[in-house]
Amino acid sequence: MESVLYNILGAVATFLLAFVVGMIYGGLNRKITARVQNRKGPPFYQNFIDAMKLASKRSAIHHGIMQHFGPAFIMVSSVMSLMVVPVLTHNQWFPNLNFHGDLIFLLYIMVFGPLGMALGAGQTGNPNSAIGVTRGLSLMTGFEIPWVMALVALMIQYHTTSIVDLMNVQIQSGTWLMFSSPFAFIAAVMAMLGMFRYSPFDIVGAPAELASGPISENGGKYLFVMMSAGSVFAFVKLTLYVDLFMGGADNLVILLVKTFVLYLIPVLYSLTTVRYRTEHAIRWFWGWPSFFGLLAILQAVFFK
Amino acid sequence: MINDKNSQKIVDIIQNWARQHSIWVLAYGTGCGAIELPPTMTSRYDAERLGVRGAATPRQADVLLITGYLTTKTLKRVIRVYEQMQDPKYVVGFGSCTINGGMYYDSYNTIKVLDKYLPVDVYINGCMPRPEAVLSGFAKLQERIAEGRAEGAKKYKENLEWYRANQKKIIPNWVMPDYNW
Amino acid sequence: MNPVLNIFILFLGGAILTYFAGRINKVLQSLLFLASVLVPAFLFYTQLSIGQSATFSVDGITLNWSLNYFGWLFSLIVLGLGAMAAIYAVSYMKGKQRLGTFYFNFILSIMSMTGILLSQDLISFFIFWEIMTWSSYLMTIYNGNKVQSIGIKYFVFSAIGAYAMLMAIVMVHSITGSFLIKDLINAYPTMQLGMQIWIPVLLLTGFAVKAAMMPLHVWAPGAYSNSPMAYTSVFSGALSKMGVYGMTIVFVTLINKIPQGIWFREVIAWMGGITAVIGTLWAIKQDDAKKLLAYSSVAQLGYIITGIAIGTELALLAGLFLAVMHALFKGTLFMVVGAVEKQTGTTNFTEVSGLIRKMPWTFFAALLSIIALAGIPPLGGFVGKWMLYESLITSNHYLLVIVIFFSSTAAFLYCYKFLFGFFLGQEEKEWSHVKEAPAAMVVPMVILSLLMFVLGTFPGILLSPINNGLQALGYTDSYKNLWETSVILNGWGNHVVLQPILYYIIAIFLFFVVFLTLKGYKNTRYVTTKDISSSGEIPKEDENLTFSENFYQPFFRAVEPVMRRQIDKFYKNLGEGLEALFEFMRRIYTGNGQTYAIYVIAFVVIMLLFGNYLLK
Amino acid sequence: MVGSPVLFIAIPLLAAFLIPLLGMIWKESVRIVPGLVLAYLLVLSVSLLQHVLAFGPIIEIIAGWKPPIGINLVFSPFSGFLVTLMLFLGLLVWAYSYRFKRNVEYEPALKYFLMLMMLITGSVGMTLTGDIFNMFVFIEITSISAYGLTSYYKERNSAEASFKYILLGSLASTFLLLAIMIIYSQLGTLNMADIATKMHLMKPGYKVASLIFFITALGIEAEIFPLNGWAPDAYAEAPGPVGAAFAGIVVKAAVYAVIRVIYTLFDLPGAYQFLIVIGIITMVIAETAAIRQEKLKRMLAYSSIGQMGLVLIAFGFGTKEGIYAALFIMFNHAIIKSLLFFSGSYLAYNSTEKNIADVSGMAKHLPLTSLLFALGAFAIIGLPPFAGFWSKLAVLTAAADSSLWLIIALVLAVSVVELVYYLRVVNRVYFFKKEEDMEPQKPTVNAMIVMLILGAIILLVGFYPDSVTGLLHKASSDLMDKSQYIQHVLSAR
Amino acid sequence: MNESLFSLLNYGVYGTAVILMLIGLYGALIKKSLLKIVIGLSVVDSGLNLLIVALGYYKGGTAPIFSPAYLAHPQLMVDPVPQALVLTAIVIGFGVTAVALALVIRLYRHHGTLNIDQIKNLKW
Repeated sequence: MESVLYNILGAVATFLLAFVVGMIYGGLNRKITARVQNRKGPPFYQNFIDAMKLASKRSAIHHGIMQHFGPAFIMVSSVMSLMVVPVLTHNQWFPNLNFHGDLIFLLYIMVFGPLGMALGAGQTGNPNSAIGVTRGLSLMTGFEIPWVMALVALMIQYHTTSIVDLMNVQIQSGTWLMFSSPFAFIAAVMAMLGMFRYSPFDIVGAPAELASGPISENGGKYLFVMMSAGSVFAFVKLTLYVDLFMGGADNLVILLVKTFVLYLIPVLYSLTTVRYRTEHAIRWFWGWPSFFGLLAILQAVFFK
Repeated sequence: MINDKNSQKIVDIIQNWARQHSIWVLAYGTGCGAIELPPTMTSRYDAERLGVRGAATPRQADVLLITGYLTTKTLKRVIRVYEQMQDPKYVVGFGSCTINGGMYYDSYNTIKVLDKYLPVDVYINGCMPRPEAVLSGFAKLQERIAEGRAEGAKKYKENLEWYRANQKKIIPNWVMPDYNW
Repeated sequence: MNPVLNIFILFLGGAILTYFAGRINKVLQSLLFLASVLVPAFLFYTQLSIGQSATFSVDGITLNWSLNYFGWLFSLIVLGLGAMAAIYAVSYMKGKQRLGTFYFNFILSIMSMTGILLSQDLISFFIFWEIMTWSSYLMTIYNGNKVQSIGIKYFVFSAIGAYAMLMAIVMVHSITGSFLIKDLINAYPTMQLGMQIWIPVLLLTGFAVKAAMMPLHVWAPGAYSNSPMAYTSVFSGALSKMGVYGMTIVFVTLINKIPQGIWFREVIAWMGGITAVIGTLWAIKQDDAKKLLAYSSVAQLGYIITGIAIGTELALLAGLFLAVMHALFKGTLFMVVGAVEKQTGTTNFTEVSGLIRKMPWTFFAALLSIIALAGIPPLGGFVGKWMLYESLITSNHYLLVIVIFFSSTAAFLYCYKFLFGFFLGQEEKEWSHVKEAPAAMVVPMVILSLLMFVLGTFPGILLSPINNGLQALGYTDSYKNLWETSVILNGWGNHVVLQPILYYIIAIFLFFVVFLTLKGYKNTRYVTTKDISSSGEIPKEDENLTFSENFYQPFFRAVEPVMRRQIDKFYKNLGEGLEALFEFMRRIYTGNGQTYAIYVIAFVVIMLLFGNYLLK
Repeated sequence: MVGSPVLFIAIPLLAAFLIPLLGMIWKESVRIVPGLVLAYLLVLSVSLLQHVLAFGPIIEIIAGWKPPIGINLVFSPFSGFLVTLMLFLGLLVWAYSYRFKRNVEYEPALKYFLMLMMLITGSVGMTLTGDIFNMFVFIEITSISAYGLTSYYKERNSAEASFKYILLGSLASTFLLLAIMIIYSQLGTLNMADIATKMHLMKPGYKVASLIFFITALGIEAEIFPLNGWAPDAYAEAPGPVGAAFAGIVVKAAVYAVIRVIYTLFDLPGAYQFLIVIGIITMVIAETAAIRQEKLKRMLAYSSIGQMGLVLIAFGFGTKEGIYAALFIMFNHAIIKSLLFFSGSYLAYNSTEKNIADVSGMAKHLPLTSLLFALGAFAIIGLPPFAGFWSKLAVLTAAADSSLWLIIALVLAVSVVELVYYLRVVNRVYFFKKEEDMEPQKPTVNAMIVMLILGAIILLVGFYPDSVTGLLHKASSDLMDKSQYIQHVLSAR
Repeated sequence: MNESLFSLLNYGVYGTAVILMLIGLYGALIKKSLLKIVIGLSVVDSGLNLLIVALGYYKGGTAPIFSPAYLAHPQLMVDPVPQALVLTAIVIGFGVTAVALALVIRLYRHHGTLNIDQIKNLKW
């Protein structure tokens, strides 16, 4: 019983960590963007203020039950994937529900959230939301291919579908997978660009075209939940990449350094590019990233 | 605990602080004043450092920024947008036209005094107001929010009939759906 | 009398009685229909024990029926789904024409599928197979729409498959001198190579048609969408599984026994993968819910075929698990479409929208089935897909796993389209009169969708029958070996397994959902879907704002080169070419009597010239 | 002994000539008497068949001249089975055509039933006779009555069909006479059994030539491919029941003659392969020609030809299983095709052109007839659990036992074609809109009973094929056993 | 009678029969008129009948009846069977020709022509 209690406490702690880190990263993103654009930019904690403001909105409207469930779904999805991804190696404070085959589980649970949000967006009846959702789902078919190729390459190279096993591999061999499976890493990072949906892949939100797309009818608390879930999710993705390719982290500092370095990739890339059309984005992912994914698989098959 | 008067006060202070520093603006930019917004947002003046940021839809916006004159045609849209926003919400009248009609003071088809139709929290004077003036207007609004005085929405609700009557005078064929907030 | 025969007689008698009862009273007819589906199903599970057999001798052939674990496994699909669909059908078909035909064919389909599962010899297998074919054909054309194109196409493909099977059957008979499946299995490893290849090829052709495998799938979309939905849920859910059933038997008992089987397995597995991709892409393109689900069925069957063709223990478990799950969720989804069709009169996404508040229970069933279809935990589809990926990776099908995964990801697109098209989006005034479907339609859907949840959470309930079934086919005890390879498969309480994790997940899920919903409902205000932020513009009441045309246009711009080629067109051209050839050939009969006389004389002359060689 | 085989020829011939006389007394008798005669003959043949199955074939010697000199009739299980089948069908055809066209004059009815009696007599005689010249005579009787029946309707194109039939029929009789004369001039005998014993004496060239003439002559009647130009026209233009009679009676007799000649008279093994080849050609061309037909009866005619091709293929295997399969197909085809002709005639009753388009939407008005038509279509396609399946299975099994894989594939491919055109018609009957000018016509009671009987047989055989297969097995072993046939005939008292 | 002449005559009979048949076939197959076709068919019949009768004839044979010639040389009696057959065949041929002519009349009434190429309502 006690262990369950500890687990739950640990889960709450993990969630809080993810929330805080994700929010700060979001703020840092805005800050970096501003600095690159030669602005002062908002403070790094601006996202907390925004979140608080959104949470303190007095009134809210909904178009139906799915609009309630949509944010809930994406939150659940984020938290579930957070529970599966090991935050730190061998740390009892951050428990995880790791099991054999959790990579595949993760692949599916990570798309559950967007799908749930899409349902919420659909319920609002705003055409912009639906268009955004179709773009998002289409984009997903794009970046999932190199992403899965990278994962499959790892799986077949190390004969496991477990994240913890992959981390153990790195700990035992002393090399990060990003160096021993470079192609997989490249493919995965390229897929990550799409996962974060920053420019040039910000086709879902697309403020100027779609009025922020799926979330266009969500204000106040709904937007708050979505924002928090997005922050948690960003943390989950970064941590997963760190776990898979950069040997995990022993303590929080290393974790933050590694995740931030990784996070810089989509952030900086987004600053240099402008938005693609959806079909171009999809084809982009089926081009070079998939090629690297294929190389990764070939490497895994022939150079074990 | 939350319902307790004193703690409610503390919560109010925190919330107002958050609202003060996170202003998402929905700009209704039909008038010529909209040209002043880009410089306000970009690197020279950088309103984002104050927490001011554009919002895409009324559902997410805090401030309705009415840049310039409203015609009898556009008033309807503005009213609808305003009513779609979520509490607490503020209106900023931007430029002389919203105050007294400005250079259109004798035009037959513009709205002279915005306050008769929507509860304006802050007016920004000028024709056009420079970005500095805009920033100062936002600062004023933030001040009012922090003090808890920016309650235009409450005023609108209380005096709805008066506002409606004024609005209906301008808009002869009133087909707006009724909102029951 | 033998319970096996009893069941057949009850089915058959019930079918005939039901057909004629319509003359007397519609209610009586419906009751008879329900009785003649449910009573034999009840008898099947109470009176029949494993190994019970019956024989019937006809025309020098002994028809042999017996129940084994493998058949029992599929009987869950057939009779379970059949019973649910029957309850649904009574309400669905209320007020329609030609009820007798519908009920008759429905019962016959269920009977023939049960018969297939019980058959232990090839002839009775074939007989029931054909009864299944024509009863489903009659259902396909039941509506009377496009009978000449869709109906005939379905029947022609079915016939090609069935005749291929028949050819294999007579081949087997000429070699072993017996029609028993047992004898075929025993004799197969010692046959000569040609026969070893031809017999499975022909049998697989037969099964592949029913299982809608890639080059032979073109009948499926039309046939599925043209049948009454109450039947399509059985059609897609159970009837296509007969192909899977046969394929499993062929793979496990025949192909795995010969070294050349590896080629079969690879080819069929890849065909399954391609089927999945093609089915998915075309499903995304459809604007009609029936067509969408039909193509989706094709795609899902692709996964199942891949799993079975791979043939490792895990893959077989995955394939069969997916088969059961597919029966559940696709059965439910077709019922959902039926309910929508019944209530609104159309199934086109571009016409219907925003039904969620009017048909909440239907939406609930649809949502759960879609989640299961998409393979999202904690519903059943995930377990199957998980096993499939695991097995593909462990059996070194690296590219195939990418293909399957792509189709599975793309499946989200049509999943969303289905939910959005019917239930979400603008609530149009046109559909303001729509009400929830009758209880008799809703209850089966909800029961099935809850079953999906149960099976997804406790997959062990289903996996042990599957394991028993595979053992009945002579497979090694895959279940036990799987303890080591994975933990997701366990039943209650054994090992440290997925269940606690799932409880955890469900707990989180419920926490957030309940919390947010309760909190939300207190403080939020409902507004209509007309009240959306549309740049201040006020949509009119009769203005249709729903976005449903060209739903995935960007996606199709991206995949356009793949979609340009259509197998359907190839078959159409082939058929037209053949008919043109036949048209040319019948010009032999010129209509001139003298020409015929000249034919006769020419025949005589030629025969006289060459008769010595021909007749000697 | 219940009766003598000679009654099968004597009574109907007598009846045929008595009908006009009786008609002078009571006009209705021209319609009733044939039925009574056929019923009696059917009872007779059934009882004889039972006797034959128990005690061996009956050889009837006419006028005391013993074989090989005299004319003899052979009522063996094989021929007896066919005779019973023909008489049964004849009775059904009679019952069906009783008042088929309402309010017909006395004169046409008289002709119709008279010629029908002659047709049945000729066919039965062809089957029973043990003498090749006698066979010629019966063929001519059959043909002439068939010409007459074909041209029965004055207002249609029936004369054209009949003329084509005559043109080919005369050629057939010429070639048959030639064949007979070659054999006679070589062997000096006309008795089949006698010819069979002496066949090895004949010179190969004459042997082949006579077989070719036989095949040509009988092939014209049996609708073998290049010789069957008359068939579609005649089927299409003759009255509906007559089409059934052609398919069920005349062609069966002709096929019997072909088979008897090849199996018993000659000892040329190449003839079997020839049968297979010609059967395949016939089947393929006929079935493919049927798919694009616009006219219902023409389509049925081509289908009939195709089935005959299948029968020839099955006979060509030369094994007992092959003969069994062929007989089974003949039986099924007789039953099913009759049902199709019967029900199809009523579906397109008021259409002079008998276009397939004319049967559209008839199911609403003639539900039972349409159902029976659909049943027939399903049965002839070979769908279980109807009768056609078992015969198809039998022929395929027989082919497989002879390792003729290509033929199996071909037969099955042709079956798909067959399926397409039958289903098109059935779909049309059930789901299309009725043509404006088509008046549905309710079948008479007797016609309905006939169709129901046929439908019941289809179902009975489908569910329980043992009801006929025992008989078929005996008949097929009878045909296989050539020496026993010779011995039986030549040792007749 | 002269031996050689007789054998010549004998072959001549066969030849005549064959030629008759060929002429008939020519008429039936090439000529377009229905009447000529019918005539051709009966010419074929005649040729065939002649052939059959000739087959049964012996040199110096007598009629197969109880005539004085038969009583004198019973072994010279010609084979009666072909003659019987020919009788039957003639009768049948007569019947067929009659039916055919009747049909020709009907065809002419129906189509207004006797050209077989134009009587093609039933085809394919």
